[in-house]
Amino acid sequence: MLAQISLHFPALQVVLPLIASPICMVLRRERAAWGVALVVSWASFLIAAHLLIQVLDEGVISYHMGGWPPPWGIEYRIDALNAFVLLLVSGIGALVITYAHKSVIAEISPDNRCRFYALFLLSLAGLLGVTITGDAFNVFVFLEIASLSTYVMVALGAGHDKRALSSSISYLIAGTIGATFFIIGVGLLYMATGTLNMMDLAARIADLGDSRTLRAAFAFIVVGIGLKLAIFPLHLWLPNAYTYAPSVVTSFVAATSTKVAVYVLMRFVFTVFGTRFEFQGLTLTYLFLPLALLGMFVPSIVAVFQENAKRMLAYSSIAQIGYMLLGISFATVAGLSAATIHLFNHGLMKGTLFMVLGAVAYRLRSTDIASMAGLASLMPWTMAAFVGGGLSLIGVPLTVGFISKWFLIQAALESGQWWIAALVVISSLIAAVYVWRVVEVAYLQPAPADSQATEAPLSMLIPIWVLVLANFYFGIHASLTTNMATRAAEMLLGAGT
Amino acid sequence: MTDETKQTQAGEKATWLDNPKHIDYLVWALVALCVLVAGADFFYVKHPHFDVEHIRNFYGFYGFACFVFIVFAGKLLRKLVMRDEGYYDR
Amino acid sequence: MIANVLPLSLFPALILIVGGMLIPLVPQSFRKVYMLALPVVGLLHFLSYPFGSYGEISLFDFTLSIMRVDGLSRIFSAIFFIATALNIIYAWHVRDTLQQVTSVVYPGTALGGVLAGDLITLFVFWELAAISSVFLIWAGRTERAIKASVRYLIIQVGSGVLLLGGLILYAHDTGSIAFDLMELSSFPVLLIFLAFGVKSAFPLLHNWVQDSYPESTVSGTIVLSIFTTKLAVYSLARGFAGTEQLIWIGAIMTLFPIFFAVIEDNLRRVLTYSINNQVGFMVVAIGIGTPLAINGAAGYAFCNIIFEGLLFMSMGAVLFRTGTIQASELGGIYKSMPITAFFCIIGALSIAAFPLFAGFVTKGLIIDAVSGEHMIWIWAILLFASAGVLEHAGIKIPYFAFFAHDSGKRCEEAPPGMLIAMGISAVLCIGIGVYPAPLFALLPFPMDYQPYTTAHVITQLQLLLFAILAFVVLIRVGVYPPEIRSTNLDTDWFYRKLTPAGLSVIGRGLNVARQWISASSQKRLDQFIGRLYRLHGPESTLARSWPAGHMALWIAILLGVTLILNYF
Amino acid sequence: MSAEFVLGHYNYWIVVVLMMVGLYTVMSRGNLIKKLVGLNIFQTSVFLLYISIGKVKGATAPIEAAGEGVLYSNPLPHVLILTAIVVGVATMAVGLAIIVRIREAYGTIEEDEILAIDHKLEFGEGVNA
Repeated sequence: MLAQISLHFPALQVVLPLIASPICMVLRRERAAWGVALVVSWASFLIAAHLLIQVLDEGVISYHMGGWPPPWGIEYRIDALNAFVLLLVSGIGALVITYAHKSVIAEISPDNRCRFYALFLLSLAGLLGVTITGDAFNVFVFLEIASLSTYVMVALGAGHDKRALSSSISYLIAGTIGATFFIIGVGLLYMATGTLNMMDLAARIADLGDSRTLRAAFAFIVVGIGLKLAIFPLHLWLPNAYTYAPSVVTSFVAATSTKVAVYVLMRFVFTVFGTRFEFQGLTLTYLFLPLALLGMFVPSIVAVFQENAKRMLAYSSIAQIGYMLLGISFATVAGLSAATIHLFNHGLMKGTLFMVLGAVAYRLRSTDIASMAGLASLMPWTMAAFVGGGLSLIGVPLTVGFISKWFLIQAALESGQWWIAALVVISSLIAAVYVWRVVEVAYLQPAPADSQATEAPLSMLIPIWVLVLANFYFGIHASLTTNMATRAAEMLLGAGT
Repeated sequence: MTDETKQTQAGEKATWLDNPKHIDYLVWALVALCVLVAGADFFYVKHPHFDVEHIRNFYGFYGFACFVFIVFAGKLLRKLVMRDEGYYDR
Repeated sequence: MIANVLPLSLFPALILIVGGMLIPLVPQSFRKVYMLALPVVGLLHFLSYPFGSYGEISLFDFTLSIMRVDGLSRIFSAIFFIATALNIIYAWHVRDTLQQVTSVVYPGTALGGVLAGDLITLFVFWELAAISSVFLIWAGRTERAIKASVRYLIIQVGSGVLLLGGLILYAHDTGSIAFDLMELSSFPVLLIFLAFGVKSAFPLLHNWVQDSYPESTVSGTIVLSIFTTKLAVYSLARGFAGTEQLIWIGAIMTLFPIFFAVIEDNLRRVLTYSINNQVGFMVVAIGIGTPLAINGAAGYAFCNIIFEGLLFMSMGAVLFRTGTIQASELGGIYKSMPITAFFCIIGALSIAAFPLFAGFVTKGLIIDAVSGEHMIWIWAILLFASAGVLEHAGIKIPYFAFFAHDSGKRCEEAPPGMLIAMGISAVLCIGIGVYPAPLFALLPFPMDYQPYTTAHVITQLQLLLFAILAFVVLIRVGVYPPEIRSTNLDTDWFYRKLTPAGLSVIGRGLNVARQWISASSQKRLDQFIGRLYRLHGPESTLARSWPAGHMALWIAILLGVTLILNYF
Repeated sequence: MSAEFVLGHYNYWIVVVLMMVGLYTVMSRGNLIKKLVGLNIFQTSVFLLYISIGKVKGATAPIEAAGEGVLYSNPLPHVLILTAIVVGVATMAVGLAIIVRIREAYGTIEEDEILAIDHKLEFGEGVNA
């Protein structure tokens, strides 16, 4: 029986949260909705873990939706890369939803709470769908499912601050343009090849002569996805959306959605177009690399001057995207491993940090840095978690951040660009500056005498600390992630040679 | 800590060192020791690495000169780098 | 392999680090015993390891070796354990958990660095030592201390960044992360060398010592004075033995602090200058790099930790009882604290290298190594520096604190914990001075060295006694500079005065630039685009409705760029 | 570029024009409803693109009964675009719903006014016009 079900795990991975979402909507009691979301999220996580193990043992899993074989039917294709991303997304999802209950009560108005859980599951289903599917058009559909639910989740922050609404509409407009660009690109690909299955696309593109349609398709897809993952000048939607969304939403979205977009970018640039390196090479070197470098510095410096810790971390996220893009732009095994590792690791650290800010907001009703004075004495565990996540963000040894930086620097050196390696080190020092700002306020300034803040509730602390420990665990046992990432990178580049 | 500092010198016994004459004894003892070790140079065979070591009581003269130099150099340095105590706090 | 990993759980440095972290869980009444047990157990456990490499783990493509036991790492580790134990005894009266934890964890991290068999492990402990030691300065809990700790942290972490940069480039160039002898001829190795240089306080890179150490607590300063610079000395001995540049660097290191120490009023700061000077002797020896010289460096480091520590302890006791450590406010304390004064004099005699004291038997090794190489200038400088050591550490410290003119301050004798720790140190000073054989057996290289020859004893006595004579003469004539409370400028001026001034200029500049960009340029740009669009559409408001519009514009621009890149 | 080429690709020209009109509206209009309409036009242009690539000249609907040798249009793009239309409608619905809430919260749907209010909330002062 179980064996029978496990055959359909790839479908269940997406379908389970998708079906559970309307159930949450129908339920009128928010505790029940939370319970459903909790069970489904953890089930998704277990399925993702199972799939990952299966991929490691048996190689690529190809699941045919409705029994139709590819390239006619929709294929769910799980290999080392997306199994890894699935695990990250569902893992963060499960932890965030465990943490969510108290935070939702504090930040979302009562009649919206059940809807929030429904939207959360919808968004989870969308992100998992984008990751798991092997069909280019399917990517678009799931991307929009995830995005639409995220727009609404951001808007739910309006109960606390009405600016969530204007952020949400900006995000919606930008996201829709990005998705439309993407679908134009997919349409052009279809025109040129007559197929939508990614593996089939890759094979046909290899046989195809040089064509402007192909080149245009590439440009549209890259730029469209670039907007979703907030590549430096396309990031304008991100800071406001992250700042004004409810803390739970920010924690989840920051740790997963841009990561999934990075995955899609890698998938298209290397798997689908991997055979035609002549034209991605130029884009990687002359577009991605400069944008990555700008992205590593400009948003980091902006982050230093932010007054709101959430917004500060939002800008930091844009900078971290720069690191991933940098890894991608090398187009080497080392570079792609670095990008993949950082994709995973950044999910861990930003998840931690935003969840900490959620706990701070839960007690203080504010995430202004100034309001966090002396918080370390009032909320020692919470702030210690912030320090843990912060160390990881800076890239201190024994944390995952160090592993990411190490691989990125190695990749830069391998491509003979030691000055990029130097820039990576320098930009992590900027991270030290903005993390230090919070630490300084929380640890060295006295708490206001009338402060009522107490330690965050256990239901928040435990998921936070699970993530903090994960930051250290994967920083010490780096081989777990690095082996996966190297395998994924070899797989991505292997398709192209 | 400072409240344990008692300013009751009147009642306490003068120590041996409080007598300036005793200090003089010490100084003369030092001079005597110096003469002794300088003189010792005449009574053993040296295996010097450097030529200057052949000078009788070279180490003694060198030590004396160095010390004087350090102190005078220090006084000079003080003119250059001394600022009042709260310099950095301003 | 497995067998090598298993004892890792009880890896000696971890006993201190993990054991130290657990201190808060131990009740105060039982805590002192527990703390003291850590270095004792650690040392015994450490000594049970035969020479070799342990705890090999593979990270990426490299094999790390967490622990390497050989002659050089053994002597440094042994003294680190001893010093930790002495500091715990000294701080018997302290009930501050922060200090208790860091005074065990920080030595543990430095020990980890000494035992590191590869550069990555070294780097990890290098940074951990930097971070854990900051808490000791913080423990001073004054605003000055906090500010100093930030400056200290920046420099220490900076040293770590240099090391990291160097090691990454080095690993990339050579494919090796071995922490062994390196050739100072390539850029990566230069970076590593500089990292060691910052931590061992090379001239011009030295001032963080004076800036930060005296701001810590009574016992914290002693802990600090020992480990960081000695870890750096060990690293230099390991990686750069025989590097000729070190000879001159070391020689200068022995020289310049002397002059600053003469005029410094804060006696603990005088001792920090003395650290620079003492490390200079070791650096010279490392630069020479012969087995005799390396023995000298290691042996001198061993003894220096004891007698420099003893001096710091006695000054700490004075500060603890009188509340001040300014020479100008002290004097005559021997009446109140005779035992402390006695121990201090033993420390002073040791650091000045009087025969029968620890300094004599080990400094002799270094001086002999130098004269063995016939380097007359270096030899002259080291003799000069020896006179300098006598001046500031041998005479100034005990004289101005305990004798000189009577300040009228009266206080209690130091608490028993302090006295015991100082007593053990004093016994060690004399013990090693009288019977150096066990120490010599511990040195990294076998050697045949006789410290007590007639020439050694006589020449050393000549040097020291005549220098003291000079002191007496100068005091009697009244030329000796009086003690004045002051701030003496040193290289820290550059970052404490110049940099903040520069930063505030830059900051102001940035602010102006930001305003210019946000106000004028943004406006100009907006005006430009606005004008453009006013030509096109009625009442077009692109300039102001930028959030969504901007994004659309950017995406169009990027699409254009991508298309152009791909089409041509 | 011959006239035949230009005329022969008239469907693409329509797509391009619609796309530009849509994007330009999103950029230039401050009214959020107008922005959304622009977005919708932009999306519609893509629908047209898909539909027109599935069309084969002289072909009929792909119904099996038509028999052998008959030219079929490609049904797949049409099917795809149905999905895309649904996504577009959903986007519109969400966008309009948010705009309704914005009207309630801000009292305006002009983006520049909303920005001014946001700016005031952030910095406690008016926008420097």
